[in-house]
Amino acid sequence: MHAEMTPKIELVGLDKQFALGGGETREVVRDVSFSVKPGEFVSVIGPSGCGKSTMFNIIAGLELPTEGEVKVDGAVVNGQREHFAYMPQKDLLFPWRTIAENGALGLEVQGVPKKKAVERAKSFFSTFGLAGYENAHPYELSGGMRQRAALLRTVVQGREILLLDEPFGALDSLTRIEMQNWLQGVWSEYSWTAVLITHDIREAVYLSDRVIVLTARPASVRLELEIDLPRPRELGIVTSPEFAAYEEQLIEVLHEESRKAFAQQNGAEKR
Amino acid sequence: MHAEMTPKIELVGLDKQFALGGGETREVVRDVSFSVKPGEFVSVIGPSGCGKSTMFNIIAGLELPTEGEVKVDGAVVNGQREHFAYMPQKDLLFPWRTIAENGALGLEVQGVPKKKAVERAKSFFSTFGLAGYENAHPYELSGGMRQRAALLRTVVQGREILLLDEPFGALDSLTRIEMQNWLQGVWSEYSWTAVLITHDIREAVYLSDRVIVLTARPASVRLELEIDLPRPRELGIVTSPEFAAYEEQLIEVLHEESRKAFAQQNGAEKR
Amino acid sequence: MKTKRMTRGGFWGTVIPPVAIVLVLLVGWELAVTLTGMRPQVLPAPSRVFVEGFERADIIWGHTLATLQVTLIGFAFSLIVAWAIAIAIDFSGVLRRGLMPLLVASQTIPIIAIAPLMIIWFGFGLLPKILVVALVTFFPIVVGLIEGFNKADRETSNLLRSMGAGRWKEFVYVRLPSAMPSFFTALRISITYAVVGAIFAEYVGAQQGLGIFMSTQKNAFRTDLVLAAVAVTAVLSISLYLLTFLIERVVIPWSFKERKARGAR
Amino acid sequence: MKTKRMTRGGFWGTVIPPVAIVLVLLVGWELAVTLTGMRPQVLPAPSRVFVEGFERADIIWGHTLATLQVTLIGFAFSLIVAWAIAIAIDFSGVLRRGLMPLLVASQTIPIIAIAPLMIIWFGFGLLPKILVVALVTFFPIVVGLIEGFNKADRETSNLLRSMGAGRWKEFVYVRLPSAMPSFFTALRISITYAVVGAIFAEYVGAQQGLGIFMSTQKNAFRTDLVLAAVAVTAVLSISLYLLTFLIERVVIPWSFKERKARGAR
Amino acid sequence: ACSSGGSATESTASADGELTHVTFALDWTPNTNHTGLYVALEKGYFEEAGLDVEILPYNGSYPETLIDAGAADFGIGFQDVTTFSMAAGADVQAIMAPIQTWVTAIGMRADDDSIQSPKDLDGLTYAGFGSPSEVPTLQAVIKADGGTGEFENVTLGTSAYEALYSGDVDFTIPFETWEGIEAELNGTPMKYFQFTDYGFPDNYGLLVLGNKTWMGENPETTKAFTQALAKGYEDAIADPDGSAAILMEANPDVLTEEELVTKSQELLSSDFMLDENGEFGLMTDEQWAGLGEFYLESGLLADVDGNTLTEAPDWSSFYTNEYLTD
Ligand SMILES: Nc1ncnc2c1ncn2[C@@H]1O[C@H](COP(=O)(O)OP(=O)(O)OP(=O)(O)O)[C@@H](O)[C@H]1O
Ligand SMILES: Nc1ncnc2c1ncn2[C@@H]1O[C@H](COP(=O)(O)OP(=O)(O)OP(=O)(O)O)[C@@H](O)[C@H]1O
Ligand SMILES: Cc1ncc(C[n+]2csc(CCO)c2C)c(N)n1
Ligand SMILES: [Mg+2]
Ligand SMILES: [Mg+2]
Repeated sequence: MHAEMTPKIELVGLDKQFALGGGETREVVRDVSFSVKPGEFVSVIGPSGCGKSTMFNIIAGLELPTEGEVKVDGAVVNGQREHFAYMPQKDLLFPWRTIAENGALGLEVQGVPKKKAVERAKSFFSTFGLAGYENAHPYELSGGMRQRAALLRTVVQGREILLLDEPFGALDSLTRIEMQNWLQGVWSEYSWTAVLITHDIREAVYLSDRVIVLTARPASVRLELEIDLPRPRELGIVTSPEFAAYEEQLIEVLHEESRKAFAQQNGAEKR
Repeated sequence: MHAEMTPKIELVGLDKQFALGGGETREVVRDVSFSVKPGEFVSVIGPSGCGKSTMFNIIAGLELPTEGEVKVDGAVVNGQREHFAYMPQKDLLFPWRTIAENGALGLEVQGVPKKKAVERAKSFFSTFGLAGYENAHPYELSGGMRQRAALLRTVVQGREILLLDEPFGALDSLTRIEMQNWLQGVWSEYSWTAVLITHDIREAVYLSDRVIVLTARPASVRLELEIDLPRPRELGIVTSPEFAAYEEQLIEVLHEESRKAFAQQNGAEKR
Repeated sequence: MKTKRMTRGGFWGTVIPPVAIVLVLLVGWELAVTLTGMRPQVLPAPSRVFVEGFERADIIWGHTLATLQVTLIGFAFSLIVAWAIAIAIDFSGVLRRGLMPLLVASQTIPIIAIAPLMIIWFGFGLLPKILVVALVTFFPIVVGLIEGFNKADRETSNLLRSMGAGRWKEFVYVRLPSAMPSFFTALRISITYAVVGAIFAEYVGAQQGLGIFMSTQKNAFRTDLVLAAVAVTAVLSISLYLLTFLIERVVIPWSFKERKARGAR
Repeated sequence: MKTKRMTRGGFWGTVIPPVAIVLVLLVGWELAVTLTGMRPQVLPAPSRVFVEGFERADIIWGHTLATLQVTLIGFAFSLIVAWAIAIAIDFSGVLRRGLMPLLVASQTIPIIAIAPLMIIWFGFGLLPKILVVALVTFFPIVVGLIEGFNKADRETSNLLRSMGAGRWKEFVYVRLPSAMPSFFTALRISITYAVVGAIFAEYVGAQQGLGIFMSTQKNAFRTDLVLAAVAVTAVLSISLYLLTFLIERVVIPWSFKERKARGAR
Repeated sequence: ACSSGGSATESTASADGELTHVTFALDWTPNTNHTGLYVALEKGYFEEAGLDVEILPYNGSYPETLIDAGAADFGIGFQDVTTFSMAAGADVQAIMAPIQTWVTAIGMRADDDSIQSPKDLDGLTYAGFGSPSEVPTLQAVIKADGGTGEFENVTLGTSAYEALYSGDVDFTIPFETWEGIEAELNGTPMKYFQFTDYGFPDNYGLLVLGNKTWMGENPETTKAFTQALAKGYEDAIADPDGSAAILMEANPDVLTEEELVTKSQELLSSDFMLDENGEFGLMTDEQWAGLGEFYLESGLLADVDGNTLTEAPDWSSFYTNEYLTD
């Protein structure tokens, strides 16, 4: 779908170790390298606690890698925060702000005057199915709407790349399916470059151009799987044999990793 | 699979209205009737907030219906609690008890001496994949293990029927799949009569002999779907066309109901 | 669904039980005093407390105003100190570890012994009284604020930082607003001590105020008027306590609405 | 992942900052006093407080024991009362709504005015002192317990009821144990007030105790000994405060372990 | 509300060798006003009289209040407060006046040159003790000197003297024989205006009080107590230095300045404790009435219900010499 060109993001040999005190360290990310093309939608999937969020923090410039480089358009951007818009798992909407004000948060922090920032945010409301909720407060929204508002807050910042850390992890399965559907709609409209962390295999296959499977901690790339399904994808596609084949392949790899993570976790907790 | 006989559970025209104060009432359950055969595994699925838990509370005797009857083996048991073992969505393991003591809770409450109750509970540990964790405390367990411990606590009571209220709702997708797999294993071993509430269509189809779809609030039965898939079911079955067909059918009905619930909820919150 | 336990609320459901209990206690007290013929210097009947207190309402009112002044100035000072300390601690881990034990220790100082010394050190003007009120009230506020600031968790901090916020912007945009509910909870606890603290400070030396009124009336063997002043103190404290709810609703309406919505669901 | 903010802990990291701050304050105080040549009646140098206090260590120790006795008996009584009230309130919504406002009001009573009356009512023995200590300390415990009982939510209650438990079994199996962590938090707050309360009670009338010692020394213009007794009070309070951590670890080891595990993750 | 176990029945003193327990409430930290009490205690006069005397330390409450409420059997009093309390029907009576005349005076720092006579006190600040008599008394003195009697009144209680020494206030009422000497020894000497120099009635500088009902029911015990206590005070008059030493020994943690105690006791013993007939402790109608009439006219006396008295009460009922003299 995309021609050969400089990748939008490129991770080169990322390593991350945390100091635990007492001279011990914990290796969380080990030699992770992959790249994302402009406009591509890549999902990252891996067992619980394997290091996905840590990897995201490094990409987003919130944490420095122990080793390795994060490149955007070919330039090293370790520790820089201006390239990525980041959406955490919890919606983290501020109860003291209206939805529009929440949406404007990123711009405000970046110095845009409040009024203008709110204007900007409001212009996205109908796309995000939130029209009429500009002056509502977060508690008035359902889970799915809150998640859309959080994504709106991410997108409004107008940054080149979206990093989505399990955006739908907290939703129930039904709402989740609706949201995936909706996301795939707006994505195809805006064609963002996006990296999505998820636990949900179906979500990964349904939304992505490519799925990257990480190993148990320390996270390293176990598998890269190109998802060659036509777009736009309809809900029905999940029951197609092609979809099922991708799913099966991922389930297999992941279960193996999950079992490893599980064993490791128990070991760690007995420690 | 089961011959025509007295149903294990029979719900007859259940109705539930809550008094809201100021003379208002909220109707949550409306004219729900269905039955469950001995040894049958039935899933109940419905939009968020439609009244599933309320229905369960009525079945479990925790709440009295405004109208209607709950029958076990043909006898009315409204308000009686001794027939059902109930497992809530959150694991609700008590941090001050070891896993074995948590497992023994139901028996202890019913008057079995603590030592004997703990013995009983311990005898289930290997079946539930918890061997070696008898004297661990809940915080030492992973999410999946905690959920298994909660189910163990439910099963130990030795009651005729299991009521499972979204037992895996709090788990991530991967762990969830493992747990479904495991549950279907132990269930086929013990052949409990079980009713499971879930939000997850795949879970419902994978585990059940029959799926009951509820409408948006007030909950009433929208659809009963016999799942005619061979047992034991393997993980691979989810990608089979039969499975897919059941899923599709349920998705369709549910999305319709979800949209209704959603509209209602927004209406309610604007109120 | 998340309400803890069904409570029959409503205005009357909330008002009647305490009023009933108070009435029963008062009647019992009145009867006990009249039946045993106790001397009013030892224990006056509530009716006497009320009548005599009412007769001197204007004098008591004057003293009440003085006490209120000390309370409010002292509490304002306490707020300033508490906010300054809490913010400093929020920004510096070393300060937190250095100051917290001292703040805890400051709460174990017997003010009754220090208050007279304060008069020696700072005279009998407003200053020592303000200091006493502050000493009694600042600690819960500091604790409440620190807890509140920390409500903003690591993930929120990451979100803000990803938007390009530094430590200060993070504080202003997140930590500060999310601390407001805890702040008000702490404020409520604190303000009930403020009036008592003021009276305390007056008791050891003042020209005006309920504290000095109580002390003089005690010296004039007017136990009834002492108790009348105690009642006024309680009313004053409770009024300030209730006032914080009002202020809270005005300052952080979102918190109130959110709580209500969550309760109602 | 859930740790709020990285803190450089460790034994030394926790001990050095407060000790350093205290030392700086003491040295500054010492210098200020010696440089200005202040009269020790007004403000004695810390060295003098220490030396003089040490010289009378045996006398102070005797008073400390008396105070400790009042503190412990009073606090024990306070615990009994607090548990009784909290359990009663937990079982009855009407009681809760009836009592809570009164309990709040009880905290607004200026003890300084009531304490002398208590002596008239109850004499010079232990009783009025126990009552004062209890009045000062019971409230946080009641609040902590009630909050703690309510940690057990509706769903837990449903679980227990589905197992056939009645209200009492629910209390014993769930509400009581889940209240223990809040209870200990409240205990900690409360016990720092206990010593101050005891000293307070002694101040208004006692034969023995740090309170009476301070009062006498104050009237004898021995500010240094007053401050020595203040220091002893602080040490006593802080010791009791730290003791609660030990007791907590013994009584509810699970809570400690769980917290630690969660912190470490 | 009665804590003193011995007050229940009159156990005829030392009949069965068991001591009668009585409690004694102090007005202040132990000082030379209390020497007789500690001498009697230490020399065993009370024991000889069959009494076990427990001293209740000062606690901010008037001994009058404690005695009236039955929380103490005996105690120290001052004529003003005792008068008010008895006018209000308190169950107290004076049984001895160890100090026969004013021993307090209006005091200010000797280096305060702005004050030359009482009228200079107008507009200055007085540090008081919360007794209702203070302001009218001071006003009477100031007015007698031609002033207006308008000054600031701050109730400081036990902190009054430090406030004066540090200059936070301008005048207060010290005991010349205690705070006066203390101030001199510590380098801030004071000067005084004497009340009687401005036409103010005389006053007993120190009283011993008892619970009237209790004393009526236990006359023998009361007598034994009064006379044992009087013996202690008489010893103090006879041997100031020796009794000062006893006082200090009995209160090691409070009384550490030997010079203060000795000087104070010498001054008290020589100038203040005997009446013009050389008798100890006796009181007269005239002196009670003299001060009482002033309070009555100033509207300071109120009955049990707080109504201002307009007619003089029976002053002779306020005291009795019978326990001392019988
Ligand atoms: N600052 C830190 N210091 C030490 N260990 C850390 C730190 N941050 C994360 N870790 C550890 O690194 C591991 C990976 O954490 P991370 O949050 O990246 O996992 P994850 O894959 O996002 O997990 P989840 O699926 O639960 O979101 C965990 O074991 C965590 O305890
Ligand atoms: N005691 C009650 N009083 C009033 N309304 C109640 C009460 N209990 C439940 N409800 C309402 O009944 C509705 C259904 O609640 P219920 O918990 O049964 O839904 P649910 O289907 O289990 O939802 P979920 O999928 O979120 O678990 C909700 O709107 C809830 O607010
Ligand atoms: C040693 C000694 N100093 C001060 C007082 C307090 N005091 C009681 S009466 C009075 C006169 C003014 O009312 C004063 C100053 C005391 N009792 N004993
Ligand atoms: Mg993560
Ligand atoms: Mg539910």
